[in-house]
Amino acid sequence: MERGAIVAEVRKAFGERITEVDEAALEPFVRCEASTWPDLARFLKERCGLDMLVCLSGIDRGKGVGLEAVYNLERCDASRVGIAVKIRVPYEAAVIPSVETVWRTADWHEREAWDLLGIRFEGHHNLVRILCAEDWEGHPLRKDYKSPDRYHGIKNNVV
Amino acid sequence: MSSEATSTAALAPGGADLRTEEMLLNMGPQHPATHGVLRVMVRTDGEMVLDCEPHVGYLHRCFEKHCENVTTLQAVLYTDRLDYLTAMGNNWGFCMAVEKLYGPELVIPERAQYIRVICQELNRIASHLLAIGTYGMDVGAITPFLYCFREREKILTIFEHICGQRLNYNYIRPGGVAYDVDDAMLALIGDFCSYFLPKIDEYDDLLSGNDIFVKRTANVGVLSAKLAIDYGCTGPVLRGSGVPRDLRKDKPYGIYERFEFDVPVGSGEHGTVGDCFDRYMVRVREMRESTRIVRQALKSIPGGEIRSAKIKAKIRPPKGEAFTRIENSRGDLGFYVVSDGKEVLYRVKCRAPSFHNISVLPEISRGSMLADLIAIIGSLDIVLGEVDR
Amino acid sequence: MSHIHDQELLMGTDSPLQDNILITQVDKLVNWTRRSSVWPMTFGLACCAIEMMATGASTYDIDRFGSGPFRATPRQADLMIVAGTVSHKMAPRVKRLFDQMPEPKFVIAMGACTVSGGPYIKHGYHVLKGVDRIIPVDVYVPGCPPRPEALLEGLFRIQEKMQRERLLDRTRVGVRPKLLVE
Amino acid sequence: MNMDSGTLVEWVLGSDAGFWWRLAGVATAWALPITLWVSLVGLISIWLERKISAHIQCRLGPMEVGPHGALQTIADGVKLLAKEDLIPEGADRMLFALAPILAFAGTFVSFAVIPFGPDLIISDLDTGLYFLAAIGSLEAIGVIAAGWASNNKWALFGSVRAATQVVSYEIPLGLAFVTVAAVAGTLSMTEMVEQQSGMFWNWYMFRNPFMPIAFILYYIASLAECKRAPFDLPEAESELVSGFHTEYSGMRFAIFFLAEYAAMYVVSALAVVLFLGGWYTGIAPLDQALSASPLWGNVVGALVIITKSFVLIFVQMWLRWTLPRIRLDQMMHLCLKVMVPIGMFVLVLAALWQALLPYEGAVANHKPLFPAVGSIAGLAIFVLLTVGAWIWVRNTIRATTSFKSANYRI
Repeated sequence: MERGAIVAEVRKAFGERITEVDEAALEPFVRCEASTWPDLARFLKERCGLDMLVCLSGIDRGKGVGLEAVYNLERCDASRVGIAVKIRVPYEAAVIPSVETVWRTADWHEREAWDLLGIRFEGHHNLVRILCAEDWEGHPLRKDYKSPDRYHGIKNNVV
Repeated sequence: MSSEATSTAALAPGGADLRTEEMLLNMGPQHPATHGVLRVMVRTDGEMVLDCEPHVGYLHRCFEKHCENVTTLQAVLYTDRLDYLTAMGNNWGFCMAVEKLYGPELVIPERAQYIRVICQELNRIASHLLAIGTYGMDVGAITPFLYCFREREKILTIFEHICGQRLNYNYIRPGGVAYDVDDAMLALIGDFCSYFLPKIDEYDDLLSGNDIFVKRTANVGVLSAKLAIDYGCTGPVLRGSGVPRDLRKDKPYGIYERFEFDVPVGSGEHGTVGDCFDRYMVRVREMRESTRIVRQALKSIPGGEIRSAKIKAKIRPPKGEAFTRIENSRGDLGFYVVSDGKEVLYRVKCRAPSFHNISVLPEISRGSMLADLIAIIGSLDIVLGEVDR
Repeated sequence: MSHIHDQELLMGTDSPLQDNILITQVDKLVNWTRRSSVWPMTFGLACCAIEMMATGASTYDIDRFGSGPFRATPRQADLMIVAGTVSHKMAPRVKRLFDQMPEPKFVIAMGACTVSGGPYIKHGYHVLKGVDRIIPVDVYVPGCPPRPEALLEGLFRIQEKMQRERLLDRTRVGVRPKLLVE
Repeated sequence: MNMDSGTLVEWVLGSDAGFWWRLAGVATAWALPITLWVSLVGLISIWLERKISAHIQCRLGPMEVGPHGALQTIADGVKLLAKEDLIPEGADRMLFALAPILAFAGTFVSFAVIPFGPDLIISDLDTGLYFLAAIGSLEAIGVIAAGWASNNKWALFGSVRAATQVVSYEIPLGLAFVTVAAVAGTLSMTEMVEQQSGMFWNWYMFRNPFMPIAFILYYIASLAECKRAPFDLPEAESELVSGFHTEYSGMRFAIFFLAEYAAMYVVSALAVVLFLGGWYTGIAPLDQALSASPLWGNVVGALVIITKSFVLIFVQMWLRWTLPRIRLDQMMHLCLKVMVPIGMFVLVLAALWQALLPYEGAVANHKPLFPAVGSIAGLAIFVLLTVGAWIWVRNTIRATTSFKSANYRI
């Protein structure tokens, strides 16, 4: 199944729930609302055979746009056909349903996105910080993040 | 989890009469076998591992934050320190993402392409040498480690001549490579290939053919292909499970389609497909394949430019988003790059293969012994710089 | 701080017992043994750890100088080579390992990251800007990563420092480094 | 040197006056040479280990401390003595302090019954072998105590592994002892060596076709007893940090270290006495020429026994720096399910052989009767085993490396 066919299938099954499709971009993607995502994820894995979640990138798109999660999916065979799914959420309600039961690797990726960007993944069994220390404050990859002056009494910003 | 607990209880003679106590063992972040600063919380029943949970982040060096704050050219320096055993691959992966933003009109000069392949494959050998050496050490054989380092030093010397660094090269830059390689150096690389191939036999004698080593690794930490894909494992870990996925073959980047090489996969020679021995053996065989590629590249390397004229000293990648992956020595190394047309990239996300590979550890170590857990961690061959970024 | 200074005067080089011929000879012997057998701790954090391994491997062979036995446990180590970036998450562990080592103990800060934070000094929110903020460092070995020869040179500096130890000098004036306090 | 134990004991116990002084005097007189010798053996074998391991690994090893690093071990030892002595919080202080001494005592006392020459033996007990088997396990108790007292999980793992190892290897080790005793008909060390005089085919190793197997069993079990690779499970640096001595520092650790290397010497010297002809060179005319004067007999005898022991120690080191470590369950499997049945068979068959074809002690009875059948069969079996093992190892390696560069297309 080529990428075009996957997009067509997704369009047929989800119709209006897919808000945007760009096949001409450097990284072709489909966009959907957060509420559609669990259904779409299961559809992509089970019907389209995209069995590998290659990457989950959280992006802070800046004021007025919000946070974005980009899921790069791929079929793990010789064709290596894949597509990206983008989901945009506002800062004040940065919640995306978790897909750790669909692709198990999403577990750690979602923890990372929560840790660094503060996107909350609903339904995740253990959404705690993964890279930063447990008592770290703030989400470092947000554009408005200021690194702490002191951490546990140790001076941090020296330059 | 509960099923595992009952199975260990069943192993104990006397069954229910024998009361055993679970012990919570904190392995790492400083432990000789965790390959850096991995911390694994292990719940054990005697020597039996009931469950384990890897804790990462002890080497979180804020790579992605740096990429948002320094120029694109400077960011290459930080990619070195991700998977510091295969810095060439990291450079290339990042540069490929940046180059993709420029679109198809950006053509990388032929000579640079060949140099990239040679450096990447040599670096793959160096990385696998360390993986094999430390793996031997994990199961108790110290001497192979020293032998591997002996060969590794030769590769590092070559790199030092090429780019002045032994570990973090900062050599492959967007649009080409930093410096040219002279013919004497290419001849030296050819000599190294001839020197190196018989040395692999030595490792085979010491480890691959060693009965104790085989007994320690075969049937240990069996990772099924389905589980590996579910966890996003790539590289030797996935190939050890019998899945012949290699980006150099599937989606040839650079000029890999011009070379002839095989993709070694695990076949369960001594046990089950996807056990520690298979993962180890894939690495040993990949070293031969890499040598093969280097030799082919040395034969046909052309002269000419090493940098594309299209990329100026001040790199301003065009607006856009790109996601590229290369086959690094630990698996698919991907970079998701978002540029808003400025000198500093808007966002860089690194898809680190080790991050996926280590996350599968609890699944494949349940019910094994403590010594097996060490063997399993070693066979996954993680680099914490990449896991934690 | 002041009472330590007094103690330094009391026990320092001015003490008459220090120059006793017997004591100086014992000093010489003990310092020679310490210098000749500096056992480092197997303690790798990041990139520099690879160069530390290379220093122990065949080409550079740190064992020539008696520092071959890398001990995995801090209890048996004399020298802590902090090889690699120390993050804020790791810092308490590094300090704890240092505390677990028996006296006399020495620390080499290997690599730019442990010296000052290195390339991560400005934007590295999670990186400790120099390991001397948590443990006293005797010798700094710069480089990213330093070559094995540089680490060997660091070891020689430690050996020179050991030569200055005095048996009766509990405060180890002139040997014990200070913690960076801001 | 070889005092009659009986009269000595009588002398010590003789009268009430000065009993303790006499006891202390005798103990010192005996302990001093052993202490010196143990330290010397420790120094030499630790230095050897570092040099041999270095040369196996294409390195030089210690070079700067004394000529070729000869003073390295002295430097290490004095440094460890001068280190801070740490007892971790929460440790069982008394047991923690006692454990290294216990571990060392076992090895130390073993030296009392191991001969260095015809007369060079501290105490030629009638039950020498039995005494050794009993006292040799004391080291394991020290190790177990060390791990328990440390209040450290890694140390506890190490000590439990040590306990597991003891119950596994002691049985095949004991079976090997009993096999030798059955052939020798005595438990006295000197008597056993005397029986092995003459040419080398008189050694117990080649006495009958089953003795080479008994020797191999003994050697493997002795590797486990000294916790040497591939049986270094209680230490297992890559798994258990440092195993049972994780929390030990300074002098206490040095004692463990010394005990380990002394134990290596003990098991090797014992192998020499039990299987390899003790202080006899294995060439009868040479022995006769040397033993003309008792002094020379003792000096040369000591040299011979020490040389043979160090050859075996070298093999131990060679194995350590070549082989990976085996797993706990594999160790138990090997000891209990492979070595014990073989040991049983060897014991029964060797005893039967001895009963049916009794070996007339060529020297003891002054009958130059050469029991050719047994010795030829023993030698043949030994050669067969060696060659078989060689071929088996080569084949295993070749079979698994069918992809060697010879048959690989590059």
